[in-house]
Amino acid sequence: MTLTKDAAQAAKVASNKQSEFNTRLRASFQQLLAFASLLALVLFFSVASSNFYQAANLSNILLSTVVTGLLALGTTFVIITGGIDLSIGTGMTLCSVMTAVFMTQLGMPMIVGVLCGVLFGALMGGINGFLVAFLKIPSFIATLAMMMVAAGLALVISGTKPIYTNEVAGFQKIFALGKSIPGLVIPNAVFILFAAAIVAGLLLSKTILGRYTYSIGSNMQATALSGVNVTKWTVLIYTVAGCFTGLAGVIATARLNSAQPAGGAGLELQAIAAVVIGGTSLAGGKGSIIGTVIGALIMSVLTNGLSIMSIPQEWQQVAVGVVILLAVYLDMMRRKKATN
Amino acid sequence: MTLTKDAAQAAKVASNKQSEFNTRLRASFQQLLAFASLLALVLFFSVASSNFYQAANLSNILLSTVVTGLLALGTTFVIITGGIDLSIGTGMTLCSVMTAVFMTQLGMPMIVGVLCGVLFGALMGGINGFLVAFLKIPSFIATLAMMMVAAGLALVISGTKPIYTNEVAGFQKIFALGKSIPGLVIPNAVFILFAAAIVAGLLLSKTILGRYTYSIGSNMQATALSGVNVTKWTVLIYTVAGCFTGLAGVIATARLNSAQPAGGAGLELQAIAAVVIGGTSLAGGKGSIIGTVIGALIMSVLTNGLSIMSIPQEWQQVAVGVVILLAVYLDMMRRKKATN
Amino acid sequence: AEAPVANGKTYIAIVSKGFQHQFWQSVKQGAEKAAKEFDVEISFEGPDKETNVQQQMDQLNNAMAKNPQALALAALDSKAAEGVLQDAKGKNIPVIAFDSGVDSDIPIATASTDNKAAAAEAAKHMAELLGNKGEIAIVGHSQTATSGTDRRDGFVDYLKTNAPDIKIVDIQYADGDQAKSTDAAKTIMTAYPNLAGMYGTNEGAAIGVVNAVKEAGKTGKLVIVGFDSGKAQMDAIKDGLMAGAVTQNPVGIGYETVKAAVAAIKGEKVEKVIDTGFYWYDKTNIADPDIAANLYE
Amino acid sequence: MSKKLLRISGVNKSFPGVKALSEMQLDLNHNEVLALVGENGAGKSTLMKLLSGIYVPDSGTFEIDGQEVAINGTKHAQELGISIIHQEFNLMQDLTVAQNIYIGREPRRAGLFLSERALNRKARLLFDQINIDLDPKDRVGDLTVAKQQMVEIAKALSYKSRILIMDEPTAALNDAEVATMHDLIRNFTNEQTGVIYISHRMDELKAISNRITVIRDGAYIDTVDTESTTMREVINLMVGREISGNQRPASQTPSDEVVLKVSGLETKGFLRDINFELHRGEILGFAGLMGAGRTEIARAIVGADRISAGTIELKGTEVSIGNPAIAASLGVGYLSEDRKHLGLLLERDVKDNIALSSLKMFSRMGVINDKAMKSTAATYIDKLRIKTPSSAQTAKNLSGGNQQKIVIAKWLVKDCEILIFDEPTRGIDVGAKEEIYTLLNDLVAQGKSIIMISSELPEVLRLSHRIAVMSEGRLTGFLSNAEASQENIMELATQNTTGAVLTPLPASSAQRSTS
Ligand SMILES: Nc1ncnc2c1ncn2[C@@H]1O[C@H](COP(=O)(O)OP(=O)(O)OP(=O)(O)O)[C@@H](O)[C@H]1O
Ligand SMILES: Nc1ncnc2c1ncn2[C@@H]1O[C@H](COP(=O)(O)OP(=O)(O)OP(=O)(O)O)[C@@H](O)[C@H]1O
Ligand SMILES: [Mg+2]
Ligand SMILES: [Mg+2]
Repeated sequence: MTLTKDAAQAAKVASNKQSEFNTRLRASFQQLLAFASLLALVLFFSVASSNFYQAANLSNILLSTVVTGLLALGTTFVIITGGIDLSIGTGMTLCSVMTAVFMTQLGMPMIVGVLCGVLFGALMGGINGFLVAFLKIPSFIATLAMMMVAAGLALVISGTKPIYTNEVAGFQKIFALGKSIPGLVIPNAVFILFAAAIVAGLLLSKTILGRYTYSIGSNMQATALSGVNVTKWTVLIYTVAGCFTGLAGVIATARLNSAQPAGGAGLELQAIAAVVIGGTSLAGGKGSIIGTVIGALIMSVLTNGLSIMSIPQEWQQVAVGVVILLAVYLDMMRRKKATN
Repeated sequence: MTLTKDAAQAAKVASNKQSEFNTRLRASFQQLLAFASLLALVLFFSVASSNFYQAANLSNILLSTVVTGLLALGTTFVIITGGIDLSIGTGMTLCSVMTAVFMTQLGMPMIVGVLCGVLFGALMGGINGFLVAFLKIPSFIATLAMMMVAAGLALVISGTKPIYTNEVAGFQKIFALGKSIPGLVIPNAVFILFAAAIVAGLLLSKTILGRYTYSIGSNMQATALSGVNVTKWTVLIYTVAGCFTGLAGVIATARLNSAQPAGGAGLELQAIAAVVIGGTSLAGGKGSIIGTVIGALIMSVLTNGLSIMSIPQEWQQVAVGVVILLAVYLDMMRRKKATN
Repeated sequence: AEAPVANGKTYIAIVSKGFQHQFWQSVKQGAEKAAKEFDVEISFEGPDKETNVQQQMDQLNNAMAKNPQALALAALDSKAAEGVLQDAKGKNIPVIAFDSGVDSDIPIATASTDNKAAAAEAAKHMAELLGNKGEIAIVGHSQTATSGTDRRDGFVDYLKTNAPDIKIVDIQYADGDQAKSTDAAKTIMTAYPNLAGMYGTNEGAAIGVVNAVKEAGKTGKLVIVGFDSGKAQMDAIKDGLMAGAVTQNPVGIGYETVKAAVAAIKGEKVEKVIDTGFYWYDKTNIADPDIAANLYE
Repeated sequence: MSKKLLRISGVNKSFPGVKALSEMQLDLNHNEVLALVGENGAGKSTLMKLLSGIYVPDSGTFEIDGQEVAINGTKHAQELGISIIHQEFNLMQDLTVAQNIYIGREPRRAGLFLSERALNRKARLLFDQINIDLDPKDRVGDLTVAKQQMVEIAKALSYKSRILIMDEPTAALNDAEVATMHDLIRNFTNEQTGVIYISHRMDELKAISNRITVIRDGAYIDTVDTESTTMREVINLMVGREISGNQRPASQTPSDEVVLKVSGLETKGFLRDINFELHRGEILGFAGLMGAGRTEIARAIVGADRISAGTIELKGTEVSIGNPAIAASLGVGYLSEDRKHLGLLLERDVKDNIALSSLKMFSRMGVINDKAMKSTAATYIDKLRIKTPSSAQTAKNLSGGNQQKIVIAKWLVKDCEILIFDEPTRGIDVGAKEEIYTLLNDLVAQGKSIIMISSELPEVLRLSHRIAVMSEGRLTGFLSNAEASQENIMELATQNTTGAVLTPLPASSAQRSTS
């Protein structure tokens, strides 16, 4: 060795610093580029139709993102653990029914009703978590079963009739239009979505819960052998995910002024698509909230834009499929470039 | 070492033989028990309703298994490779439309039309395989996109109207009631399902394609490193899976005497549920055709039985969910016992 | 609920096109009312979605397995149901069609409304309110189900022949889901800022249109006509958000269906066509007893 | 033959942020076993992956028998007669042994149909030939790490290859098995063939290799003749500094306090009547042939496997440990022998892996203090000489030995009273081993207690105060450090044994035979 040990050490520290900086730079570059597909879509539609890039329409897009977006936030957690949640669609419907029941039939004040609606989502999530973690039922099956159970219960509890919430004071405001940013009329629901996204992002990146979410998804057995109570944490993670489903149910109720007992099925696939388009891996261990938000926005920009262009609906479906493929493919290419 | 090599060898051979025998015994015991959930269900419904265990109703059950069963057969391959196929539901619809188009608008003779219908399914499967293996798009997303594309194309091609096939000579016979076993009126479609199951079973257990299906699902990288052309084989496996989707489309057309352009969405979840109830692991590498057939039967016995019992439909959904959970849970317990 | 034979009650199997939505629930209600009145047992089932033709076939088969004395059916596709109809005929089980006609001579009676005529009625009012001119759009509930296509076509055809200056600029389908319909309607309004009117082809679609107009802050600027009833739609009409809507008589359909089935079982003569009618209702007549009887909350 | 069997020169390979190889060179003669040594992260595996067509070099030439070749893809490498046993397993867990070995080359009928019988026969023939004891029909996922290693070896030997690359094939093997595997290698090498052999076990280099090539930090250092070089010189070349070592532990006597007492422990179908005590400040070594049940004892104690009988006492109080989380909360940590499947979060970064067991330590009210995590990670990266560009590097991008260091660091961070280390130095280079030994001795000096399972007898002998020897699920004896020797350990380890996994070849074949 020509270098003394100390000098070598110093050089190593320096080069560590350098490469760490590079890693960071690359990461933020990636983050920046993640918007690429979204921006490309927005640009395309803006050129294709003059009605697209209008304050009112942008607000439409945001609004139509709220419910799927919230569902996608919750399911991001589940997917990062390596699981999947098919119950969020009809589960949201059940939460919506329960929220309405709490506020009308049980006469709870608005705030309490909203809280209970969210908690009911947490309960459903907890049950999913219990099935997955304690009974070791594969999450696909556990949540598929819950999907059916929730759909049935929503009909049973509501008596297959919508439950109207007109009388609940202030409830509609949750969804209503806000005037916070002049020019752009952004409904409160959109703020709720972004607030929820920030909470989800912090949970995932800054807390133990988030760290375990990634660890379990990356290697459950190794996490368990490292002394982490994987069972307990899995239930907790699913419970947290359930809160978002509950919130989505509450917001859907506020928007429609009623709980609609049927439907919701199919939303889960949209939400999962948003998550995966956002770069979260279904194999678990990888993913981010910002990605999910972008994914959800891509989905709704796409639906809105094609519809604005008055493309026949059957072709719209084809186009959405193709664009999803392209978006994911380009995103993968980009990632590959960024890591090479 | 105290023993001579020969003696040790002999002892080992003997103990190997013994343990091999035990393994076999256990395996067949397991196979036998796999029917347990199914038999329990049949028994329960037979007691619960006198209309259940009737030749005509049993034939109903078999009949309602045909389409989901065929879809489940195909998707078993995909799931064993560690993938998933969400496109089978609407893909089947598109195959159905194409079959009708081939036979009516293009005037192909029945046999040719049927063949082309199946081949069209293979083509769709091949495209899925291409997306997954060549472009490395996660199968969940690739097939989700294909699900949308197929749904759209089915509407476009059919002009959103059913295409009737009454005029196609002999076509209805494919599905029609057969009289092969006196007393039990078994429709031809059921024989087709069982024949397809046998073919699928042989493909999976006796051919190279089957071996690579398991191998890719077990460890794709290792398989590739061993010099297997994983890309090529993945495309092939998806293509084979597509054939079953095509066949399901043909049979659905024959049953309804028409190609229905909308719908099919949702069938994929039923088919996947059948596969998983049958013990195939969504993680890949493990699974069997016999399991899938049993899983599909469990699903249709359940739906039929609850309906025969005239249980209100909203409760039926709840019950199906709960029974799926129970079936999978008991199956897992059984397996655990059998391997301990 | 089982054992229709055991307790000797007459059993009628009803297979509808759906069960989750209000319309079908009202049909069921009417059927149950008649069942009580005539002291018969009924079962009521329908597929999850109006596109699930196979599921309806399975339900029909299941219904036949229960050995009903009569079968009532709202076929998603009558040709697809041909086999079951033949089966029923072979077993001498009378078949009553409801909601939409069955394209076959096996059903001895059909209790339905003419969706096309009803839609034309909605179109007529729309044309009047708009003074026979302007751009309008439709939010449909199904691109393929007959109820969806008839309600679209009846509306479109009427305007084509009677109000050619009204231009239908866009038709979007949203599965009768309120939230989806809202999003679709809003997008249409954005794409066509001069839109003068909108038509929703069922309860979900109509409420979606109302929501969209509210959310877009265009209350009062568009003429909205709808279909079916339901509390939200009725409120919208009372509040003047919506010009009016056409309602069929789902409760009546259910009731007449069971009544006809009972008659057929007894061997009495049944009317071949039972028209349960449709009504235009708006702010002015919504409280009339005749109309109110055909509305459901 | 004058031309070299294999010649590599001027090879460069970079990964993002890492220059793994620079101007690397190497040559391999016919009928030669060339050992390739270097510290963890020196670039050995990378070079071999270039040779076997997994990576593409940035630049450089490869010549086989004087012929320049461009290796494109694993299949091409196989066709060129290069086969490799990777450091990490590449097995299909759900397939059988025979299916794994002949994947892609299975006997077929009519091009499409498999003949399972022919396949198993072929595998059995291979096993007889190379004298490995494996059942072709066993599912690979059910085998122990050691047996899986044998499958890898059998698979590599089943190719008619000329250049056999073995990347730490003996890391999971016991001394007895190592010796027999050397016979396999000697049987393999002849005038047509050659072997590149990577190992961190210095003692075996002398036994098996003809020449030794040393690399350091991605660069070629030197090649020496094994005969004429001492291991000390090789080590100095490798690490570029003096290594002390090879004494038995300083007479730091453990206290009399019993911290762990296992009595009558049994598991369903395997472990029988296990009784032992662990004292405060003691390193209790566990020796035994592979499959003896050492790992099973460890797993049973921490609750990873269910116990069917017996009790566990910690400091005199009986405890019931249902899962490893409970064990950890009681101060018992377990480091698994299988780092890839049971130890690492491959997709996560170095600091996440190091902090995994002690996240609570790095957080307040559930919120993580990333800075604290990073500085702790940095401490251990330094202490264990983990070669990584930063603590934010993804674990899967580290070399095998450095990954192992991360799993060790994970348990060093967590303050456990009792640590159970299962093959802790698997794949770790000589230099780093010394540092780890020092750390272990420090730990017991602080009053911690360690159970150390290792297949390397010298390591067990060197570190343990007492040695427990196992055979076939039973404890066959305890030896104090003073009385223990390789010989008496082996004697206890083979008690009632019907045969090791690798049956030693008859003495005659151990001589170099030209076949
Ligand atoms: N895919 C990769 N991406 C980034 N860096 C890598 C990658 N593979 C290897 N490296 C780096 O290249 C260097 C050489 O690694 P390599 O695996 O060849 O070491 P090794 O000599 O085999 O070490 P060991 O004895 O620990 O197995 C290491 O610093 C490692 O971190
Ligand atoms: N997953 C498993 N399935 C079936 N048998 C197993 C499994 N794991 C271990 N065994 C069996 O348990 C016995 C003990 O294995 P264990 O791993 O405890 O041995 P060990 O002494 O640690 O040896 P080594 O780790 O060196 O192989 C072996 O006979 C092995 O065949
Ligand atoms: Mg290495
Ligand atoms: Mg072990």
